[in-house]
Formats: sequence, structure tokens, C-alpha cells
Amino acid sequence: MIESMLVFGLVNSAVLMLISLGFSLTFGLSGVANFSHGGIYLLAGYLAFFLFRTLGLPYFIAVIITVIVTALLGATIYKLVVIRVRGIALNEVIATFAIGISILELFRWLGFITYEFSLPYMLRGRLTLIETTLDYQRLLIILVAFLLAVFLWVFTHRTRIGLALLGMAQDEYTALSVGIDSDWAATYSFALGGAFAAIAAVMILPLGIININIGYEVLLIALAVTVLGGLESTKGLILGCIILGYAQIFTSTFFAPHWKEAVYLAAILIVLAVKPSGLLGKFKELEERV
Amino acid sequence: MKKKELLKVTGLSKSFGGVKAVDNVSFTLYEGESIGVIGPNGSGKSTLINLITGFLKPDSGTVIYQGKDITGIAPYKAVNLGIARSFQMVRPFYNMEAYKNLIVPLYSPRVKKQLKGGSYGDRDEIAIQLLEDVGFERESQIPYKITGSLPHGYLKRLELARCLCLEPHLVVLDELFSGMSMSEVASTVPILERIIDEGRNMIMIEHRIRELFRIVNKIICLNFGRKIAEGTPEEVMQMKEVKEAYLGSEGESIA
Amino acid sequence: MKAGYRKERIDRGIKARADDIFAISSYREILYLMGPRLLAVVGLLLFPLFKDITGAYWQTVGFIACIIALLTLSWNFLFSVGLVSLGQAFFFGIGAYFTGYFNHTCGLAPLFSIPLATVCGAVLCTILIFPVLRLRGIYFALITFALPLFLMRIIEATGYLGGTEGISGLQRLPSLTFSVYITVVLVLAVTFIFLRLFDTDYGLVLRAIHDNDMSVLAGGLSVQWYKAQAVFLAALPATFAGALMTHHYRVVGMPAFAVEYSLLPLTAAVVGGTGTFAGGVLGALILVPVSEMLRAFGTLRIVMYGMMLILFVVGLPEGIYRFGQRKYFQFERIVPLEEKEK
Amino acid sequence: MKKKVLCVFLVALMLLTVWSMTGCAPKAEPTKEAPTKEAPTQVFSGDPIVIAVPTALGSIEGRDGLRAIELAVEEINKAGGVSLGGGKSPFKVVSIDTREHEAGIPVHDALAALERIILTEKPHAILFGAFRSEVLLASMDIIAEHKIPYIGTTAMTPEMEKKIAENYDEYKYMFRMCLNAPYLVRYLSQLMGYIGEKFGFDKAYIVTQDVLWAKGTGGGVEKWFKENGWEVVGFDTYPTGAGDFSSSLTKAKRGGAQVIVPIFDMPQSGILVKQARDMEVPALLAGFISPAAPENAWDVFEGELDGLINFVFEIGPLPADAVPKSVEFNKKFGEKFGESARTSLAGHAPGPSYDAVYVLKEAIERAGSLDGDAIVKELEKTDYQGVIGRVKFSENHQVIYGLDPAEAALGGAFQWRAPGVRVPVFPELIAEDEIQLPPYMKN
Repeated sequence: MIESMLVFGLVNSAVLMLISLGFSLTFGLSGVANFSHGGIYLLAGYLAFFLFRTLGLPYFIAVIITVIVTALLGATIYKLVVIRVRGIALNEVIATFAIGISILELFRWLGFITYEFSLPYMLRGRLTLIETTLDYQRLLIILVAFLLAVFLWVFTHRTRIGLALLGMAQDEYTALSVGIDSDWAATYSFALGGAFAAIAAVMILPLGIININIGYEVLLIALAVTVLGGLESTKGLILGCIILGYAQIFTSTFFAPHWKEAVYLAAILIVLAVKPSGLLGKFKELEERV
Repeated sequence: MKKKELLKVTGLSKSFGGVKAVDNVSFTLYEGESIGVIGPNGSGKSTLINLITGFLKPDSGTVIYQGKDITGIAPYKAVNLGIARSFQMVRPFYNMEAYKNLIVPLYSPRVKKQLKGGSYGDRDEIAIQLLEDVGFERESQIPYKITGSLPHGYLKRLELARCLCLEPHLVVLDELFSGMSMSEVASTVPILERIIDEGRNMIMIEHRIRELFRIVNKIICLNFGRKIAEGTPEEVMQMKEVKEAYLGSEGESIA
Repeated sequence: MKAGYRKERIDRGIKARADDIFAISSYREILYLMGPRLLAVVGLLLFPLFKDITGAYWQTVGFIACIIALLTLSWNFLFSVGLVSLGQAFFFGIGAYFTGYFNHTCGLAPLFSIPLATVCGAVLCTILIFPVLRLRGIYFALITFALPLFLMRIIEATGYLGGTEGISGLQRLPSLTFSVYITVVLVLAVTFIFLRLFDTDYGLVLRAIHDNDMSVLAGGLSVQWYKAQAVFLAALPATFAGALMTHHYRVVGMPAFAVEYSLLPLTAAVVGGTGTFAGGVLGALILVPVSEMLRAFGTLRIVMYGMMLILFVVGLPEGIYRFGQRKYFQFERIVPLEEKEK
Repeated sequence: MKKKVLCVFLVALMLLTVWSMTGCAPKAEPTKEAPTKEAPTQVFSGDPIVIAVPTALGSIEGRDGLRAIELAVEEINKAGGVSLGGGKSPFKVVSIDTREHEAGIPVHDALAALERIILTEKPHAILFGAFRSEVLLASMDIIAEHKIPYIGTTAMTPEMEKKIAENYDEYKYMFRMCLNAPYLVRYLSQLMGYIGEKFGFDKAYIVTQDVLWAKGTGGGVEKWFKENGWEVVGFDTYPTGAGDFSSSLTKAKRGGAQVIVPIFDMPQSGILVKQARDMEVPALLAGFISPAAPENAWDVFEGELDGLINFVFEIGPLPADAVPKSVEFNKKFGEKFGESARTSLAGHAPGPSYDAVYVLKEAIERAGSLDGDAIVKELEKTDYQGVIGRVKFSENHQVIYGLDPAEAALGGAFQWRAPGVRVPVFPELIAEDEIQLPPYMKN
């Protein structure tokens, strides 16, 4: 029992991590909470489905095209809409949320409601460890989540672009004064956020069936993890995912599965009430007393 | 004669993400005195003020005001004890008429209830009166203009007026003169002098040393969050550390 | 517009005078200033009388529009204090459940259960939100976004208050006309009261919090305490809306926390102009009937909402109310740059 | 300051629109129902008989149900129409989206749609009806007020019959042709009994969605298990939208459950099927998983379905040779809407929706009138052989379901077999093969 909980807690954490990486990245680097994350995620799923099943492209190529297209979409959303409302938090949220629900509900209207949309596993097969059977797809999810987290850390701490973005996030004025273009940086972060959402989608959606309501769920998960872990902190994000992932598995094993969904929301509420900057965040502004 | 302690700060520290913004600062302000705080940019002056007035919670150390421990007190409570402050970056209510800005402090419990002499009467009238005191021309339209359209110098004086509304016993001014023109500074100095004459105490952060020395009778110099000097203006300016720290850093920050 | 020309705005004559002088100036000018208000008030009050012409269905739509208008008023109140709510459903649902509980379990008649639920609901909302009032902007918005969903999950998981089934068989209200009238009157009354309130010194303090909460603190006022009062006042119309709607449909369940109750007021406020009470009401009165007319388009209507939101946020952030106000009081004309005075 | 010019203008505009919209729509029709109340015999007018379909058209059940109704109406109209008052009147279908399937939509919104279609279209009958149970119950009062025959074919709550029994005169207009929850329990328990007997199984694990009908069904099956000497290893309910079932599956595996009974109608339940295979849970899945019901599911799940036993609530979408009309229905549906529409046909609602039109036609012809009360009286006498078997209403207006298509309407179960065929296995009279253990349980 315990070992299976440990394993599936890890899987669950990795799923949360993949889902929220893109959102958290955009939020951390550009300061914009991209509420269209769920929409982009689902769009990536349907796009991959279209390329793979309808056009019959090899899955690997379909995935790459999907990632590229969603990255472009992310950048376009920023260039077309977000840039015009930048800086007014409420309007950013409204605009991106409106884009998100527009994407989702457009799919619903187009008739993407049947049960025929699914993506294939990337790796088939399974292995058994201490009486717990785990399939390769879930192992792959753990691996990819880990790799992306490492990539993110290296990217923001070791590469020029990443450092520029991070500098931007920490102090926009200073960054501007040393010649970093704020819009360029934000466009970049939106594109990366979109690409990450697409990677998450092609990794996670094969586990089940693509459905529109997942888009809303994804947004909620991303919010919960980001708030819990703290902004601009990769370590916080990982910690947040692990806490949430295991909390869910434990509640559903020891209480009842229907408490599981309450865990995200409770996390958002408790963290914001007790330590608004998140577990490892150091957002000075939030520590200010009002 | 024994001077009465008004504000006693001991061992105050605050760090932001590993950087010590204020490091073990102690000083005492006696009744009837005024202190000027100087130091290069980023030396922790504003943080110190935020700690005293409750806008930040110190990591360690105590603040005693009139014999009462007010460490980490809520800012509005500090105000109601008589500590009024101004902000370095002006923070007026941009969408209101200038005089309406003063209605808010006039609405505070200190002014409403604690002050002797009862009610202030019509708040609008008092607000305009106060604005006139800090140099808003009464006959002009300026007090009735939307705050967002006023020039910076007026906003600074508005900050001052807001402090005065509160009938404070201790006025804390954070770089009041920055952003004011020479003539504005010249006309504001007498106002500050009058405030002190009225028996109020003052803590002033200031870069304009000459005006500062006219007003205060004690100086504290901070560098990298630490107090490096304390004394009368003349004494402090003679100290070597002060000269080095102050001028050296100033030179750097220009570069 | 061609280069060398500019748009010039000129106030219509009447605006040049002070607000208190016009009353004695002339009949026409009084009408010019008062007319729009009177027309709105009278129009709304007469609406329920035209039941035969509009049919019961559009009366129902009017009723729902007024309910959403109440939620929008509440949203705008919170906005005016600097609190952005993404979850008006929270207030609505709490009011709804309170009245359901009072009516079903305690057997109180709607006459008592609705007012009681309004007040108790507002108190509970204030208590629940109090710990997070220090948060600003998007962080507060997140809380309000999560709260109704959380309460919904709690009710689902624990099965309290009827669980997933909800409480049904509540007492009904006398008639549709009654419901429409009571909401119309309340929308007008709440708009009036809120507008008046924000003209007093107390309202000034609330507006000041929206502008700059640090300065309010420096002015010696407890921002959190005033925000709490504001939440209480803003919650009143919303919890009332929930309570009334519950009795109108005689059922309360988890859908009382439905996202629609958060989304519609938000959209209405943005369309009408954030921070304007009359604008919000106007937004709701436009949006709800439009939403009904778009029913044939299925979920495409949500896409249209989305587009509308983006258009307004990007293109007309002031909202139609302020836009209309400007058009009513000002001429616009194109003048060549050379003629510029000064 | 606060001048409400535009406000007024737009309110006036709104009022105007309202007037114009309500003003032009009905007017001509209201006379139609009025005379029938005095004289039950209808004079032939040639006007179409209006069938209203107010439901969640954005849901898969709603969409397929409406298509089934359109198919039946087209057939009837092609054959001349409904004999009424000495002539033949065609049917006309009007539909409105109640948006019930959208998570954020409150009950009132669906009711408003129902009211709207009743008031503006003046339908003579309502088919399909509410999608969610709570909407069905809440709309009963509206139907009672307007006295329109209402044949529901999706929402499954047994509360409806209870309310009809309590207050027949008010609620007698409500009928239901689809399965209700108690029947589903009965079917499931019979299936379990059959499986238990055949393979000697006595350990089960129940997993349901956290919605009224699924939980109720799960509870009913649990009760049956306990009464019949089975061990119920666990009973979990998952919120709609859950995406990970590992905790239940682990428990099931540890507890040695031989049968897992899933009861879900959410798309994410597809994860359950896949995850059960991924975790190599050695148990037979037998229950209802909506995504695994349509014919194209085999490809969607990439063959992971082998051995799964799934219910089809009403057999229409599952062609069974024992009910010839169901085969015919599938063929016609495929011809009209295309093969891909047929292979994704929902396992719930299309069958009874199709039959409901014929049942209504016969009732109207027998009544010789469009008066609600008269139609209701004739509907109660219905005895019709359709795609779901034999349609007869109980005294509480629920179609009787049973095991024999010649005796009653039928729900059925099929088993997925490689290479992607749905083999009807239950009830015995329509079974085309015996239930087999899935390949992974054979060794």
C-alpha cells in the first residue's frame, strides 16, 4: 500500500508539475498570470490528435509541430492582446481568461464532445517494482517533468536569455535601463509557456481521453501549484507539486477520492491566507503589511 | 535637567532575502529634539523609517515610543499614537481633488476622537486651511484640482499636509525635499521650523544637507544598513567614515 | 484622421456651469440633465407592468438580469475599494444556502428567511474573507475565484446541506411580477444608496483605499477594517440576490456557486465600465438578454462573450457608460491643427 | 456626473427588442389548443405538429438524441405524417439548448430555456427533455403548469416517478422512456449474479462518479452484493473530472477484487480503463463507462478494452439480432448522419428518443386530438415494439424494462473482443456469445 502510494504520489506530482510549469514560467518571467493556459493546453492536445490521427503524420513529428505551433500561439497572444493591457493586473487576467474560454468553448461548439479523441502512449509496456506495476508512459512523465525542471533552472540561471528574463522579472526598470527589451522578454516567456503546455499535453493526455473540461481543471491546478510554491522559484514549484501530489494521493486513499479536488482549492486558500508569497517565494511586495 | 525619552530604538534589524537592509541600529530621540538621517542611496534609511512606523516588521530589535513598546505595531495604530509619516515616492490619491486627499487622515480616530478640543468641524474647510498652511494658494484653483494633474512639488507638500492633519507628536519625513524646486524648498523650510516650534518632534531623511542642518539638531548616518555615526551636525560632518562613505558611494552611484 | 487635423472635444453649454446652479436655470436644461436618469428609473419601474406585451418569458429574463445587476453592483462596490472579485458566485451561493437552510430546516417563511439570509450571509462572507483582506490585486482575485469552487467541493464531499442533490421544495414567492418588482426596486435603490454613500466622507475613505492603501494606513485608518466593512456592504445585495433567486426557483443546490454567477457580473462590469454603478447595471441589463438571444448558438455565445471581453478590455476599457456619458455631454469635431488656439 | 443617457437609450432599445421579439412570434397559433379543450376531435388544419426538444445540445447524448428524433420525424413525414382530424399532419422539430452539460450553468438557466421554448413555439409535445436530474425535477412544475406531454429520455432519477405517484393529476404529463436508476441496479445485479455463477467470483470493487444517479446505482449494487454473499472490497466515489484512479485500483488489487464495477458518464473515466490495464489489476471490469460504449472506442483505447463488459442503457445504439429494429436503426442512422456519427453513437438516449417519436405519433392518432390530457391518456396505453424492445409504461409513467425484448424494453451489456467487436452478452435472450474472461485473466 505504502509503496504504491509513494510511486503514484510521485506520478501525480510529476503530472501537476508538467501542467503547471508553463503557467508558472510565464508568471514568473513576465508577471502576467496567463489564464489562457488551459485553453492552450487543450488546443495542443487536439492539434496533436489532428496531426497524428487525421493527417497520419508520425507521432514524433506531430508532437514537434504541436509544440512549435503552440509556442507561436503563446507569442501571438502576447503580441496581439496582452501587450495592450500590460500592467493592469485585472485586465491581464480578464483578457487571457477570455482567450482561454474562447478556445475551449469554440472546440465544444465545433463538436469536440465525443469520446473519440485520444493520443497514443509514447512508450508501451510496464514494469513491476515491489508489487507495484508502473507503465512506461507514467515513468516517462516523471522523467520529462524532471528534465523540464532542470532545463528551466539551467535556462534561467545559466543562459543569457534566461538571465535576461529573470532580471526582467525581478526588476523591470533596472533591466530596461541595461538594455533588455521588456516586450521581447515577455513574448519569449509566453512562447515558452505555450511550448511547455504543449509538452505537458502530449505527455499527459494519452493517459485518458481528451475532453474540454480538462482545460478548466488544468488552469486550476496551475494556479494552485504556482501559488503554493511561490513565484519565480523553481525549487518552490517542485516542492509545491510534491506536496500537492502526495496530499491528493493520501487524502484519496485514507479519506475518500472526492476530497481530492478540494485539496487544490484548500492549498490556494490556506497559502494565500497564511503566507501569500508561497512556500519558497520571496515576493517583497506581498510581505508588505497592509 | 533630565531629558525625556520619546523614541528609543534598540538593535533594529531587517533583511530582505539575505541582504541586511537595516543592521542592528539603535538610537534615542529625546522630547524636543529632531533627528536627521543621512546616508548614501540604498543604505537602509527608508527601511529604517518603515520599521519604526510599522510598515515593515523588524526581524529583531525593539522600538519604544513614549515608554510603550511599539515594535511591529500596525501602521495605523502608530499613527494614532501620534507618529505621522510621509512617503519618499509620493502616494497621494490621484483620482481625487487635492483637498479631498486630506479628508482621509481627518477621518482617522486620532483626529476624530483623541484630540482635545473636540470635533474639527467641517472637514473640507479644515483641509483647505491646512493646504494653505503648506503653501497651496487659497485663492487659486489648485486645492480643487484633481491630484493627478498637480506638479510634483505640490504633491510633496500634500504629503506634508497629510502628516500635519494628524496633529502628530512625531513627524517622520522621508526625503521631503527631493523633487522640489529650489524656491519650493526655500518656502518649505520655514514651515518645518514652525512645526518644530509648535513642540513637535521630527525625524527627517534628507539629502539636502544644508537645509537639513538648519532644521534638526542631531544627525544619524547610515551605510549598508549600519549606523556609522551619530552626533550634532557639525560633529558628524567632521567624522572621517561619514565623509568616505557618503561621498564615496555618491560618486559610485553616479557612475 | 489625416495628419494636420485633430479631434476637438467641446463640452455642451450646460456642463460649464456648476452642478448646483443648473436647477434654477431653465426647464430644458433641467430636462437635459435629469432626463436620462428619470427615463432609466421610470423605464425600469414600468417594465413589470408590461407583462402582457413582453410575455412571462421575457419578464423572467428581466428578473434574471436584475439579479445579475445586483451582483454587478456588489462587484463594483468591491472594485471601488480596490478588491477585484472573480467569484461573485461565492456571495450568491452563501445567500442562497442560508435562505434554503432557514426555510427548509427552521421553517421560516420567505418574508423572514430572505432578509435573515441576506444579513447572515453577508456576515459569514465577511468573516471568511477577513483573513485575506490584506491581499491585493490578483491575489485577492484568486481567493475569490477559489472560494466558491472550494465551498462547492466541501458540500459535495461532506454531503451537508443536501450534498449533490441540494435542498428542494422551498416555499415559493407570490408571483413572477412580485419577484420582478422587488428586484427592480432594489436595483434602483442599491444604485442610489451606493452612489450616495460614495459621495460621503466615509465613501471617500473607501475610494482612497482603491487609490492607495498605503496612504490610508499612513492616514491612521485601518485598511483591513474598512475593507471588511466594504465587503459586508458589498455582500448585502449579492446575498440578497442569491436568497431571492432561491425562493423564486424553490431549490438550492451546488449550482448556486456556478461560475456563471461570477462570469456574468464580471463581464457586465467590464462592459458597463469598471467602478461605475450605473454602468454595471446597464451592462447586466444588456448582457443577460443578449445571452438569451444567443442561446441558439450554444457555447459559441461564450466565445462571443470572450471576444466581447477582449474587445472592451483592449479597445474601450472605460466601458460603454463613461463612453456614452462623454458623447452625451461633449461635441466632437475635427479641426485643422492650425486653428488650434493658444 | 452620473448621467444615464446611454443607459436610457439602451434600456429603451432593449424594451423595443423585447416587444418586437414577442410581438411577431406566436399570435397565429394560440387558437389551436384552445378549441380542443371543448371538442376533443381535432379538425384537420394541415399545420405541423410541433415537437420541442429542450436539452443540452452540446452534450454527446443531447446531440445524438436530437439526431435520432430528427431521423424518426423524417421517416414519419416521408410516410405522409400523422393522421389527425381526417388529414395528415407532419411533425416539426424545434430544439433549444439548455446548456445543462456546461459545468457552470445554474438550474435556472435551463428552466428559462424550457419556458422560452414553451412560450414561443407552443409545442404539442416535448421529447428528450432535461439532461440533469435536478433540472428534470425542477421542470416538472413548469410542465404541470403548461400541460404538455413530456417524454424524457436522458435524466434517470427515480424521484420523478415518486413525484408522479404522489401527485398524479399535476404531474401526469411526465413520461420517461429511458432506463431509470433502479432498473440499472437491477440489470447490474443480474449481470453480477450471472458472472458470479459462471466464474465463481465473490469479490467486487465499486467505483462511481460523484453524481446522484451513479452513486445511487453504486449503492444499490453494493446492497445486492452484500445480500448475495459477495465481499465488497471497496466503494469509492470520484468527483466529476477526476484524472487519477490509482488509489482505488491499488486497493482493488490488494484486496483481490475479481470484478470492478465502474459507473461513470464522464470522459475522464477513460483513464480508469487504461490505468487498470497499466497497473495490471487482475479483475474483470463490468459496469458503465460512457467513453467505452460507442463502437469506435476500440481504436480510441488502442485495444486496451479487450474483455471489458459495458452496459448500453437502452439497446438502440447496440445492434442486437434479437431486436431487428435496432439493427435497422443503426443502418438508417449511419445512412443519414454518416458512419463516423454512428460509430460514436452514445450508449444512452438515442434509442428511446427514436422510439418516443413513434410512440407519440401513435398516441396522437389514437387520441385524435392534440389536447395534452387526451394524449397523456393514450400514451399510458402505449404498447409498441421499437428499437429498445417492447415499450409499455408503468402506472408511474416509466417504461418497463426487463430481460425479454418481446415483453419489455431492454437494456443490455456487451463485451469487447478483439479485433474490436462489441458482442452482446446480456441479457441471455439477446446474447450472441457467452461472457469470457479477458485475456489477462485467463492465465
